[in-house]
Amino acid sequence: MRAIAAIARKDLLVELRTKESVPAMALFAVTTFVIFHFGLDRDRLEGELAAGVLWVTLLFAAILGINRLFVAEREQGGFDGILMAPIERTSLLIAKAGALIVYLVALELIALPVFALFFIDQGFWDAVPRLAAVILLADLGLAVVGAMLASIAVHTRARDLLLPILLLPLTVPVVIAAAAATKPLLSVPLETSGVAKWVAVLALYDLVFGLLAYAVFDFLMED
Amino acid sequence: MPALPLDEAGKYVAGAYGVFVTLLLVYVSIMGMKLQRIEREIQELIELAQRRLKEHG
Amino acid sequence: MIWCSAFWPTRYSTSSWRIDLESTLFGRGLKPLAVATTVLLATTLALVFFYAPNDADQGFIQKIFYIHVPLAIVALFGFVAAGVMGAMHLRTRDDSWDARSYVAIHMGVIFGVAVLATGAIWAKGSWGKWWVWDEPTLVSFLIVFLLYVTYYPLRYSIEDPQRRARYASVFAITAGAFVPINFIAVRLAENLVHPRVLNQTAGDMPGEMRLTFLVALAGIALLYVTLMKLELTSKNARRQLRRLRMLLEDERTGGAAPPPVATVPAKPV
Amino acid sequence: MAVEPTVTASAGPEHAAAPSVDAIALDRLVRNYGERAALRQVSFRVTRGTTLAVFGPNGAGKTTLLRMLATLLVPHQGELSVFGHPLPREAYLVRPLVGLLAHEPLLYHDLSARENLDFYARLYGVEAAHARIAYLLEVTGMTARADEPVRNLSRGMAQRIAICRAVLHAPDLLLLDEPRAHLDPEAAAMAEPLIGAHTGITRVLVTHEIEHGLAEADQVLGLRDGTVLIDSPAGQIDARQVRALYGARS
Repeated sequence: MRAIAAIARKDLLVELRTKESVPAMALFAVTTFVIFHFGLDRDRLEGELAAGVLWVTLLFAAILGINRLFVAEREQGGFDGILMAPIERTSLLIAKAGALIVYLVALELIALPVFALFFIDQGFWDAVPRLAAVILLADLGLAVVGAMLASIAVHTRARDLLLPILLLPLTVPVVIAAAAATKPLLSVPLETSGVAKWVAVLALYDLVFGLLAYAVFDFLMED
Repeated sequence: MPALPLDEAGKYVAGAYGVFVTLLLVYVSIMGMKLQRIEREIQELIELAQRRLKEHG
Repeated sequence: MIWCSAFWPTRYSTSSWRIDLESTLFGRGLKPLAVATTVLLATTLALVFFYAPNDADQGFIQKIFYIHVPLAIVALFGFVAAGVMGAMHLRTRDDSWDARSYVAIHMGVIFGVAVLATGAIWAKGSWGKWWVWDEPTLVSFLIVFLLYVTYYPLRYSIEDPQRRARYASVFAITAGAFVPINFIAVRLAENLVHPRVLNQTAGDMPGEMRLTFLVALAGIALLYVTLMKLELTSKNARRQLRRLRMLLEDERTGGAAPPPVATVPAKPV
Repeated sequence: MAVEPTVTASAGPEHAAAPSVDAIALDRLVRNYGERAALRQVSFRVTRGTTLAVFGPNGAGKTTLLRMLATLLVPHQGELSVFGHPLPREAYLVRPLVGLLAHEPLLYHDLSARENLDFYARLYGVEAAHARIAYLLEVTGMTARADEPVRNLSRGMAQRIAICRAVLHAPDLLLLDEPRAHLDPEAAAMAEPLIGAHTGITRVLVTHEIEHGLAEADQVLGLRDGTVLIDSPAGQIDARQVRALYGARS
């Protein structure tokens, strides 16, 4: 536990100081919303279209953060320093996934209001409580798979290319479930039918890939 | 969509099985080329071995 | 999983992949397997075109079913099997498991190309367009295919051979776990009921059709195993040659046997 | 001069195993990189409290050897044990006892020296970290620059912080990869009490400065192409024999 806190604290400190990931992700998301506005030529979105635009944007913005996750460890020798320490190596995975969740939540705190401002007429704020649950579960899935794939990609030559093509197919179920769960919440009038089914799918995804990442992470760090 | 008349449907079925067979043949030809490369490499190694024998023989 | 034992090399030694020049031969059981495959596939073709009745509403076009669905099932089982082999490689550190996992995925991707091609042709024939989104198994197969295609760039972008084998195994395991989850998610997302023909695999097919289908499935499965064994034999042969070349070229040893190269399987954890 | 605060690393057991056990024991150790062998059948022993100097041309396997002792690389064949703990099985018992000073300082450029040391102190579970860090910074003369990002420090200063990091958790085995590189004489003198010969800690010193290495060493190891060519007490070896290691291929 001590190691997880130490590594996560270090990551958040570096992020606060360099402001490398979250601002870039937020800017990317807002610009993408504008592009969607012109691409779809729509001033207002609801239901599945709104859910689709939201989740595609969040997914691609998340990739920016995931790409940067292990770069400091790789380029400044952090890997050796951490792998030499008397700690459970999976704490590195948990710390990085935790840091990634913090980045994603920070991104969503900026992107969601902008999304509502751009596309949603009214009724957005009473959808927020359920929406927050869906978003957190989706973030957990993205964080677990993202952290694992980032630790793989960072050891390869073409890591900025490899990570997206590995991550996108793997997170298709997250996008399907998250969008399908968000669709009723963003439809006018607000519905809640079917949300539970998709929350269950998200939870299943998080559980399976969380356990799997935990089990294989030692093999990824071993040299 | 009503069932296609036999000759037209036949085209598609033939196409599907044709694709399967062609893929199989492409794979066999690739394996054939690999086999050729293996033979050539064995040839080179035999010469190398003979040279090595002369030096150390 | 019948094919797992079939392609186990007949003289399996735990250090089968350790290259001390008397390593395992993969090709031993190849000939009987190849014969069995050709016989089965020939019978399948005969059954499909002369024995199985035409489908009631799809008509003759439905004959593609006997090639498309078995290919898909075998490819998917191959992918999941590759995940098991990857796990075996991580556990035993024996490189031959990594080679099997690689070849299993390689074959799965090739079969995947055939699945998508025959699926598209069938879609064009019976629904008028080359790609249909409301066909859940085809859509989820495409996603699985897109994932497994990234196996090659992943494998070729890692230099250190030991690390490459480990990361490839982790990919195989992760992707193997992904296959069922992906099918669940896509199946739930497609509210359209599965078209009648494809859910006939659930067994309410008339007797002749089911027999033909089962023979076709066995034939394609055996084809997969045979091609995999062929690929493993050729890979092993090329690896032996590389070792032989190193041995001959290394003037320091001048032909004396250098230390074995491959990794020692650590005590299983 | 600041007094060195006593250090207890909560993570490690009551320091190393019984004193009689060898600090390092290698038996026909092999480490491959693909088809090429980086270390071929390397065997030697190092007794506790002594200093082993490792000489050899580039690519001889010196750094590979250090990284294996630091539990960063796993042996492919043969036996390796540190303080009686076989690696990699008991790596978690060895890690609190080992400090590595590598070519890279292993410091995060965006954090300050103090923040870096604080991070490693948390990782190693060093108690009274602040006092320990303050003492180390003062000994290496870096207190003044301790709160600037490491990015702004010169390579020599970063090396001093790296030395603090390597000895932060009071290791029983110090792995030093050309420790005096980038250090000016004054800094080298400052580092002496931390990583010098008389600290009594078992040390593995990789260096190309033959005279300096021989002077500090109790035992000498000569490596070339991954094989041991010299393994003898320092007294019985002179600089000429060591220099022969670097000659053209015999």
